[in-house]
Amino acid sequence: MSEYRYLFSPLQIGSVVVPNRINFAAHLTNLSEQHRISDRHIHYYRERAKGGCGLITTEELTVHPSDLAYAGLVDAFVPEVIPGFQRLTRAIHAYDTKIFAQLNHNGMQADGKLSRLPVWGPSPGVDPLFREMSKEMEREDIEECCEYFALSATHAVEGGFDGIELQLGHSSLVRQFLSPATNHRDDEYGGTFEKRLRFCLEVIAAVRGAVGEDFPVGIRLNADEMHPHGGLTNVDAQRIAARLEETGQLDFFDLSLGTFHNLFLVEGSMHTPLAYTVPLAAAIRSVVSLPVYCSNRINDPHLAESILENGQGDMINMVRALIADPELPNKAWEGREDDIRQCIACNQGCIGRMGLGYTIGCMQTPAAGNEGRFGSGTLKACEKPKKVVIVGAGPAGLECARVAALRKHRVVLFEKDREVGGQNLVAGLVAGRQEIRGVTRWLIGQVEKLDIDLRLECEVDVDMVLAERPDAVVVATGSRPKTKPFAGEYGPPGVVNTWQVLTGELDTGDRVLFIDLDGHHQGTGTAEFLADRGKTVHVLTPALFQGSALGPLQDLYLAASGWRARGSPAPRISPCSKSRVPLSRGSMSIPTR
Amino acid sequence: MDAGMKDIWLYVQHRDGAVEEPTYGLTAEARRLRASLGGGGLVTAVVLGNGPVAGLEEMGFHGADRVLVVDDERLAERCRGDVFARALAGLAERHGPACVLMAQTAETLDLGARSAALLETAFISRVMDLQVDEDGVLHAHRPVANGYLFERLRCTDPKAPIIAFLPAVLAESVPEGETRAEVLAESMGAVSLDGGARVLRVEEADPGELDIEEADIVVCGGRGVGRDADFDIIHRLARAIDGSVAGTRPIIDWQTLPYERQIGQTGKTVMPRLIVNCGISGANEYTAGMEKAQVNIAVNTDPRARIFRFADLGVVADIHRLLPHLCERLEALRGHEPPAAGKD
Amino acid sequence: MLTTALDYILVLAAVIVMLAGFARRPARVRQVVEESRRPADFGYFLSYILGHGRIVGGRPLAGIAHLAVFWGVGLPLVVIAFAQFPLVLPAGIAGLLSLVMDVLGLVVLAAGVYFLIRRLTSAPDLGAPRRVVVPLLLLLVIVLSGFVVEGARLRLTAAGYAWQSPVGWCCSSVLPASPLLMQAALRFHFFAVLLFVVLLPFTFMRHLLAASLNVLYRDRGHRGALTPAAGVVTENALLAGDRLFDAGQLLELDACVACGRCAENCPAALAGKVLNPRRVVQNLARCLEAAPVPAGGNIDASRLADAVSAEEMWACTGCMACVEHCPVLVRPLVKVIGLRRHEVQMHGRMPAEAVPMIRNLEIYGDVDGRGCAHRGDWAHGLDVPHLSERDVDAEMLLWVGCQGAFHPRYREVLRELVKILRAGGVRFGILGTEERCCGDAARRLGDENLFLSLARENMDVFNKYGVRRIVAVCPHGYNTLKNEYRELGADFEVWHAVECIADLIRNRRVTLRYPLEKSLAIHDPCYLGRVNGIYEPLRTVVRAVPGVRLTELPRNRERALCCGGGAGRMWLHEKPGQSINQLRAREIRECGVEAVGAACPFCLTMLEDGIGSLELESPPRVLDIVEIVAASMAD
Amino acid sequence: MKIVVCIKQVLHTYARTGMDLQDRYVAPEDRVRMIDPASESALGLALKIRELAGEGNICLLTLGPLTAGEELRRCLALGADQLYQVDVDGGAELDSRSKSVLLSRALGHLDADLIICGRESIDTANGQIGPRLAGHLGLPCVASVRDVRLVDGCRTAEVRAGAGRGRVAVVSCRLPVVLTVEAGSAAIEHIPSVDDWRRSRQVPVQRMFFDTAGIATGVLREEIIAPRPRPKIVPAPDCGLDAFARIDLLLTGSNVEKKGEMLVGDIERQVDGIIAFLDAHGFLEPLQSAAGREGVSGG
Repeated sequence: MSEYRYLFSPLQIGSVVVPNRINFAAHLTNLSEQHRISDRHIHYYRERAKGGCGLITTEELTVHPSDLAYAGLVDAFVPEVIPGFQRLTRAIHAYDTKIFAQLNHNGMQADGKLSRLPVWGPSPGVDPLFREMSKEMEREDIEECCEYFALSATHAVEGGFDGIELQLGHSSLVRQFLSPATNHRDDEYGGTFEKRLRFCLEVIAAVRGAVGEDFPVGIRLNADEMHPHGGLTNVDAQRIAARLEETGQLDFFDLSLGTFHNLFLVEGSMHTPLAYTVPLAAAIRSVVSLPVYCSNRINDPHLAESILENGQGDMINMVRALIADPELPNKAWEGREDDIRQCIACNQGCIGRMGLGYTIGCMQTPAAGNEGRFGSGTLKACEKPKKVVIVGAGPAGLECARVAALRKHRVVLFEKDREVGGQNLVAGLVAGRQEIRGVTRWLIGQVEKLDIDLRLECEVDVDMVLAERPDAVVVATGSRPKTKPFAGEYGPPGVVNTWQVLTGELDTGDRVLFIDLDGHHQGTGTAEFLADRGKTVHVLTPALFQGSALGPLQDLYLAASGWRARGSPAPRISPCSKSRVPLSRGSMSIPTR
Repeated sequence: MDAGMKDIWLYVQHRDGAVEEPTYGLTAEARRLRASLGGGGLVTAVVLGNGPVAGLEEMGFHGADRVLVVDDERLAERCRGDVFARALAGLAERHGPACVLMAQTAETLDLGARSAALLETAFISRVMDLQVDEDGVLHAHRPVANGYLFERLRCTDPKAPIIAFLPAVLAESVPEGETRAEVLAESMGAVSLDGGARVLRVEEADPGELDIEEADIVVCGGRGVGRDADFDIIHRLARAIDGSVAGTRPIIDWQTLPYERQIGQTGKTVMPRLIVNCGISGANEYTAGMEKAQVNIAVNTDPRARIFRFADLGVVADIHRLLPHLCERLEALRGHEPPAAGKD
Repeated sequence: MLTTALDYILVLAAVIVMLAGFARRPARVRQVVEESRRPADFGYFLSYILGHGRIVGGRPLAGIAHLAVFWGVGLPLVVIAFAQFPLVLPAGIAGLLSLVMDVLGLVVLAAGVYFLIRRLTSAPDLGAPRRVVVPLLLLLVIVLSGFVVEGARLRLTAAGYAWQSPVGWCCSSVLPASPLLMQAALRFHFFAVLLFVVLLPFTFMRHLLAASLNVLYRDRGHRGALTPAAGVVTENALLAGDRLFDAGQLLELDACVACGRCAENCPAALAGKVLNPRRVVQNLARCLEAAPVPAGGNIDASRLADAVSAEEMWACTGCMACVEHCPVLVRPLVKVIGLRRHEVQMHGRMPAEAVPMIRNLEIYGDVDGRGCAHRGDWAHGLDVPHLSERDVDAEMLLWVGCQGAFHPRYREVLRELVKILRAGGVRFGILGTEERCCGDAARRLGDENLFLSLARENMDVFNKYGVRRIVAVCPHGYNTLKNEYRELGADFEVWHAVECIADLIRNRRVTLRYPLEKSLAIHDPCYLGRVNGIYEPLRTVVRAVPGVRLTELPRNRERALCCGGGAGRMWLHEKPGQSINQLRAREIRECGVEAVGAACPFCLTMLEDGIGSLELESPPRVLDIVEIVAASMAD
Repeated sequence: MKIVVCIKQVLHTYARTGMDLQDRYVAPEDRVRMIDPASESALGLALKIRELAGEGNICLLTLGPLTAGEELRRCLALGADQLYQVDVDGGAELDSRSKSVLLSRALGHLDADLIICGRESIDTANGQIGPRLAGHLGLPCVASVRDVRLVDGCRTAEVRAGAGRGRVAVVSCRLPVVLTVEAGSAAIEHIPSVDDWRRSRQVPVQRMFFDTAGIATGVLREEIIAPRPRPKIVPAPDCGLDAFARIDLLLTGSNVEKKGEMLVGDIERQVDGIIAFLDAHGFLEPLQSAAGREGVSGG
């Protein structure tokens, strides 16, 4: 812990002292039941409190019935929610962790189909994601909205929260009022900077009035909308922050980045650098003296410490990092950094599932979202140790071995290759996705600490397995690429698959026709990989656009920006021959060598 | 105060006829300070030395309005803090600046304190932040208690205070303006050289012999290198890149290196510009002594060694296979002129 | 058989010379008795002398030889002395006695030859090895001449009952029947005996008296407790340490026979360092001889100190092997510590690398200079109650120690220990920021004042909270608290964590379920084993872990080799010779175990380092016994 | 020969507990009263010089109340002969300038041949007492002294002083002179013996009192603040750019990562990588220029 001079120092936020600088910041979980806090919520947040984070900010709690961005949104404006809040805060307060409620109105970034009410906005306009024309808020609407913010705030206080965070970030009505890109009003709520700020000030004043002097209230400010057509910039955000600090009604500034125009910045993928919003936070922090939170892809305690040390933020938001490993803070404190399961920003469980309306999950941590069943402390050593033989030391085999060994079974793990990791190692070769190897790296680190009989370069057969006299056998040999995805007479060296390309087993020529049937990492990444090596790549895909599966993962834009491959949609691919790929429009010859 | 009184001075550090980097960062501070003091006055760079200094007019691009140059052969030796201080103090007495800014180095710490003594004014070192309140009073933030705490100071000294900024807080300055600074030659006045101390000679440091705490480049070997003859490769590498040799505790225990070359909790704490860690796994006891190095190269056979967490460049290789090649290349670089890797 | 008055005068003269030689020694004995108020321990003395157990143990051959000489000389001496008086024994018994004496003579002859060879071939490190040869040769001469006398007598009297003195009979067959020869041989025998008597106090044979007295007036304090430096403690807590050793320790110097058992077991000597405990004691003894003790008993301390080089005294690891194995209860370790004290207290000299550690202790109160404010940090998140908290319910104090509080590896061990104690239902608390270093390192590095000031601080805290029971996890702290705080008025029970765990396991308060399939050896920490005699709890605990195959290292229990980190050596640099920890690591490797269990932070660090430096393919793991238990315990 | 060593007593904050915010991160037990390490080095140098000179009187001079009395006694026990305390009225807050004025007045009475002080103290690290003393007393001053040799019958000192970057300047100066010493540069390797302690107990504290009335204090400490490091300037996207340019800047500009590049593979490639890395960071230029110089001198 002595390594961390700042990360584990407390931070005073208003009247509350947060024991350390790690905030499990607001994010969707879809865990609610009937717009209320559910048991799964409580398990979910408690797991993180147990793991040692200093502060938890809940997912957005909506303040008004007109706002229903997604079916799983939790309400804060009806008194019935208070018992749920209390159960949640009591569970968190059992640990040395504080919990803040995030109050929000999504404004025009909401779905009228769900709420059956008009979508409110500062001006008529359409959000790129929801594509629904919003209703310009009338004066009465504005007053009502402020009242509802105040009402919800009182519910939060009664619910036992330690503080309130108002969402002014990527998805919020107040931000829409602030931004010249969405606020086109010409009354006292629009136009100049001061006028655009007015609604914001009213909301803050209403909430402050409702909760009293001493209760911590802060905002999640948009550090830069990065709007293509003139939204808020970082300089605007600095001005707003400085202006709001002057009011003396706020206690902290949390930051977010981007809007739904550029969701890939809100939830940066593997293609984004770590801690990419830090310069923006540092800029805001240089003009205010209140604590400033820093966010986005901070997945490592050393990184967090260096941000604090460089004075670029006062609090570190970790969301995906703590989804992947709730115990990150404790492990860092105890100096067990090796044990931290780092988020690799694959975005498959946490963000991909959200977009599709499922509950939260994590590719690496099966317990995420199901802490009640699989969370910490549920893994119990077994009564009678058994002998478990696992065939294949890819991620699945390693995880299986890890869990079995933790349960004190005797584990024999066979791997035919010289190193463990299986296809995860191949996946890491793909351009821009090196981080995916983090999965294996962590598993190897864990497995090495356990008492596991790992036998490398050992291709097993039935006799070998039986010779071990196992009580259980787990076959985790992984998948093989399909050799003939469509009809025809073809094959290497003219036609090769991505595995062969990535592992260097077979080479392609300089002109490559790339057929991508699923639009996921392996296809797009391999196309990039080839293009990086100076080949001319032409991508065909049956989907509407290249990398279609990357969309929900917020990885598409950045992947595409890195592409040097040309692509075209190919609705149908007919049977191929050795040298030609017939397409629906004409055909293409395969270069022969 | 009249406008002339509000000149902000900055002390230009130069070496071998070129302005050194932290100086430019001072111009930004000087401009900020001038603005908060009311906008009058000139940002004036002061150059003391002997011989021409290039790029003084270009200081204007960074925001300096004029440059005062004292070119005098009495200022030939940089270590003569007393002479420099008398020159600076004399100049300040004549012109009366609002304050004098410096970037803190070993040299300016000496110069600032001496000039302040001569001018009977305040000198604030290690400043991280300088602000002016509405009354025109300077407030400075600086670290105390070995960097654990910070203090805010209020400087009420009526005379021009001397402020030394920590170089780390000075931003890199990008030239902006197009105006060249006006360069004015100044005379040094009557300062006699004798009396006091006389520099007999300056001994250049042999990089290999240099104390590891002072060395710019440190090559450190650990248990993975081996003892005695095996360790010679580290000496060779150090010679090849003008580095100083250090070791971890096992190396010291084996008496391959003397105790004063030990880095770590039980040894010394180093802050070189470059440290090359060879065959070191990176236990906490060791890294506590080197984590402040600016650039960190680690060579180890174990790709999961903890040292790689600290490394800007990690090399997974066997020391005794890699280093001979590397030394050859480096030796070739200094021996024969066309540097193979320097072509771009 | 003595006939002339001259003979009586000669005997008297010899005895007087002998007594004069011993004259200064009784003064020392008196001092021992008076100063340190050591009571004579006759019971132990008798069992020691008659049983010879301590002398035989450890080196049986030499021990039995010594036993033979002891009886072979002692019994005839008594018989011959009685023969001077007109006592009449029944012929059968007299014959039997004669036979026994004859046989004993043979045995002494054999043992004497054995000793002579041993002495001549060993002890090259002593300055004048030949010196010890003189009394041995004399002994052989006496025995041989005795046989010649017997043979000559039998030849003359021809009253040869062969079975009564077979050797004499054998001799008589080759000797001429000459009364002159008999007389000459008798005189020779007589004078040899007289010479032997005269030489007693001047050769190592003085151990007859000195060793006996040393055993009789042995220091009955706990062996782990160093006595406070000789001299008085002034009100400023400064020591007027102008006396190096007390009289008891000087007596020990006389008692040493230079047998070398200490050196055979000394880790420093084994590793080829300059230290050799036998040489230290012998050099001191020689110095003492050259400088007779003045009447007051105070000898010039610096003169004694010069007898031992600084390098020697700082090489000691305080492992107590020398004390354990000395047959005559000499404590070379105490001498070395005394010399260190002298060096530190009187001259202010200490190895430069240890000075920062001592400064840390002075300024911050711990060996690492991390500061007592952080002493409780290791327990973060564990909710271990501090004794300072109100309504704390603790039956015992968990003594954390500097290593437990700050050493990254040992902090983990402490956390595991908390888990075990919790599972066992032990209610305990810690002192947190109020704890200071126990002072072991300071004391054993010779800085007695520092030890006292640290110990007093700790004692004040103990008294403040009325501590009755302590469980310590570091054997050094355990020993210091248990044995050395007594002198400061400590009145509490001290347990070591392993004892505590053994107790919990015995009472089935913790169950060990999960197997540790490993062959494991136990490295006995010196301060648990030799110093405090805790050998079995370590093994009990490890045997309770299912699956463990316990192997013993070649040197185990009393003979266990030190890890090299004791008595402040942890903070000193290894200079000449090989590292002690590597020596031990090699033993562990040769034993072929998969893991080695220790119970001491220093052992853990030193062994890990030692094994690491061997660069093995699959090195044995070094585990603390607490960790082994925790891994095997059900959650 | 009279050597005056200026000894600073400090209340050293050695660590942050991070547990007590009200106390500005520093719990009371987190501080120790001690002698500044640089002052200790100054004493070490004085002891060394006295040994060289063969005789001499070492006076300790300290300012303000004896807060670290026991540690001062330790300094005496280590070999100093006298202890002077400059007493100040309790309430007066002093800055470096006023401290140096007071000290220089005291030194005016002491008639020292050598004045040695620490270069920068561990607590405030102002680093100006030495040069200021020299200024007030009109003496030469040598900073960062490593070693001193006395020549010319102890009237001149030949001083080896650090001149930055490992260079050593050999400076000759006539006594009296002010020398400043960096912490750790003249370590004292022995520790006081019992006799030393006993002797140190008998050394009286000689108090000197000066009126602070006429001394101006120009720099006042307003408050001690918790660590809130000043933002390190990293290039934030320029708002004049369009959104996509800003995004690009953002995604390339963040430089807080300390995850180095890893070189694996064959040795030759690795060596190339290292050379390129060294070159990119400017470590090769000096070598090449050295090569250039050698070339010229050789030709």
